[in-house]
Amino acid sequence: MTEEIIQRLQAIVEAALLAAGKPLSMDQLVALFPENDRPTRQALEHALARLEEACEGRGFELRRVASGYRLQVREEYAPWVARLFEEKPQRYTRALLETLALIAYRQPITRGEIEEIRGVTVSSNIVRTLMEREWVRVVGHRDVPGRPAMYATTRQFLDYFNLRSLDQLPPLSEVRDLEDIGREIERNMQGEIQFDAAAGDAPDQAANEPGAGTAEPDPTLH
Amino acid sequence: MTEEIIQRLQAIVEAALLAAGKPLSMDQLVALFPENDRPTRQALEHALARLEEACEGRGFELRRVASGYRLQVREEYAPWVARLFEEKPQRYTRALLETLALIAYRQPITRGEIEEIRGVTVSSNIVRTLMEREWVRVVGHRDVPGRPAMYATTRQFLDYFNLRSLDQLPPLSEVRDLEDIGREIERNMQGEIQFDAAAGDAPDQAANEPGAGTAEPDPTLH
Amino acid sequence: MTEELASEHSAAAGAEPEAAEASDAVALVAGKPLVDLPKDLYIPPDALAVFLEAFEGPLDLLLYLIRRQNMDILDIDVSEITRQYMEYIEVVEAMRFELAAEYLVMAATLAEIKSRMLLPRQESEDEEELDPRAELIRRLQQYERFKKAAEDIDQLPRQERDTFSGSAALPKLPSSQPHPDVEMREMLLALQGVLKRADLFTSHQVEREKLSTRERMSAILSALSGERFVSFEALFTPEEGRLGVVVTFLATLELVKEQLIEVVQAEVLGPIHVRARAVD
Repeated sequence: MTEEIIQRLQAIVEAALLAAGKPLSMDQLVALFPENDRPTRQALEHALARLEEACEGRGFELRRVASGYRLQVREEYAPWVARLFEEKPQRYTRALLETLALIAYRQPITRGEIEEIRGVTVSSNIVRTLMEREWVRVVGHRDVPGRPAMYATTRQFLDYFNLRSLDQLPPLSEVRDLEDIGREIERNMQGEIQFDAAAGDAPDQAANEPGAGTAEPDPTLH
Repeated sequence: MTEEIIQRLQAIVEAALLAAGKPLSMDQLVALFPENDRPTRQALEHALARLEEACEGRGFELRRVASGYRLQVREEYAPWVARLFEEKPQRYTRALLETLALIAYRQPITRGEIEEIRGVTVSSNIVRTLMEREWVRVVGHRDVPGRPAMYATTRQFLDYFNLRSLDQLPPLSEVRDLEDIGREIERNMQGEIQFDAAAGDAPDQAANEPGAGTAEPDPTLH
Repeated sequence: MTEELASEHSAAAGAEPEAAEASDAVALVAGKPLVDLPKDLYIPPDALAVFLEAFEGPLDLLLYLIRRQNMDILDIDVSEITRQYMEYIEVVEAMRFELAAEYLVMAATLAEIKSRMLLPRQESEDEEELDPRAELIRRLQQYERFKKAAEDIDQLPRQERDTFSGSAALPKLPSSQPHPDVEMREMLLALQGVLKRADLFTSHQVEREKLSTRERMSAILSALSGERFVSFEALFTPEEGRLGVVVTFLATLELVKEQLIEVVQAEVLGPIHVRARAVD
């Protein structure tokens, strides 16, 4: 059998296995060829062995399984491949978003305090989800019976929402007017960008300054 | 970028394309990697180019189609691979292909416009088949009485026919406009007349040719 | 072996009697290609049905007739083509086959063109008088190019016939739960809901409070969580500037007010220490 023929058999077998996307038995592989031009099983096995070698260092490999031969994505690439099949993440519940917002605006706050405002129980699930996402952390415990944990938002929370500090969230009084929320946020961010541009190269310190987002110190504060 | 990293990217891309079994866009390829460890598009393109080379001499090849990159069986092995499938590949009638061609080259186009050019009614069956195959979709309605639907081709159409964009469709043959046609006819007739004159015995047909009336009256003819 | 295989395949594919596929043949009758219409245009009835299906309409039939006569599409002999077309129509009608209305419309069009061409040309009235055939030629040309385009598309390598998507089996995949995306607007909408329910808007204090103060309260609390006492000065970061110092001070006062921290001064004018009231 010439090298050329083996090479060709190998490519045909590879093509068929990839087109099938499932195991093919030796009989099925033989049946790819018309009766008057069938390679021997031995020749096919030889081609399969060659194919196996040719898959070294590649994204897939030849596997022999009960029902025949199949090409399979290499296990070492599973972490990347898995991301193809990630289901669309479900949306967070309203309860979770309310809890998150209350922690952001009223931190440090205990679960009991959140429940008091929301008027309903906060499930442990919600708190766990927020902690796992690293948007919320425990910053201490209130000195009352049960010593409940006090929650606050994290740096990651600010990063996720592209905030430099919590001050960039609209004040509660403005949350009232739904229509304005979007515009307000946009304006704040716009201001930020302009501020950044103006600041030029004095970034880190300004960035850490909690009040940086507000251009003028609020006189009512002092 | 080290050789090792490129090699790894190439294998990951290959693994993902084979796991997907359909085209993946550059965005989808980028999204295989976690945010904090994303290769640049450039690096991915480099890996794809390497993958393309690495498929030489094998049963499959890397093809770029409208929806992205796809690993597919090389055409030369289709005869063997086709034997895997009991059913013969579907054939499409001329009526369907002509309708598809008109939509592809003339989109957006209404059914009435297709009928005008083809000179026959377009059966609803054909339109339904094209829509079910997702080769064609309604992209709007023409602002004329009856508000007929306007059809256009889809990315799936391009993918199916191994095209990256509509530009890659075989070019339409030229059509000369009416004036051109008129001039052409005249020129042809002129040539014919001269030919006839040279030949000596002008055949009756030329004289009877109805088109002769529109040419410049030729004194030699009458 | 390739050639053999390939030809066997195309032979197998071609065996399917489908009139539309025949390239040179006008039609396939009982599996045999009908290459040309008999000269006298007599068509056996069973062939006629196939013949009818072989054409995609009057334009297609005209193109066929033109090509059979080796005519240039730009130089059609309308009389001859009309004669042949009419004969065809007559045969079909004589056989009582249903004829699509488009064929009759075309017959009328041809007759009209023919008659116009027989009329003597108006001497130099409008010099731009169009050839009566022009519109027909335009339509024929237009149809022919899309007929050709359809053939070209049919020749493109396509999935399931000339190529197949490659896929491989999956290894065991790790399961990962992706995080949902949240827009700030969503969170604020949720907050608005709570506020409405809780009627917090009435609280003057809440409205005025700077969020940076609350943020700083959290920061101070978490700084105090580890040790028992921290010196008061350590809470401040002079690099933050005046505004930062003010925020820290306000946060400390608020923490004291909420009884979250305690402030201790061992002696008058001595160092001030703070600690969380409840340490982990």
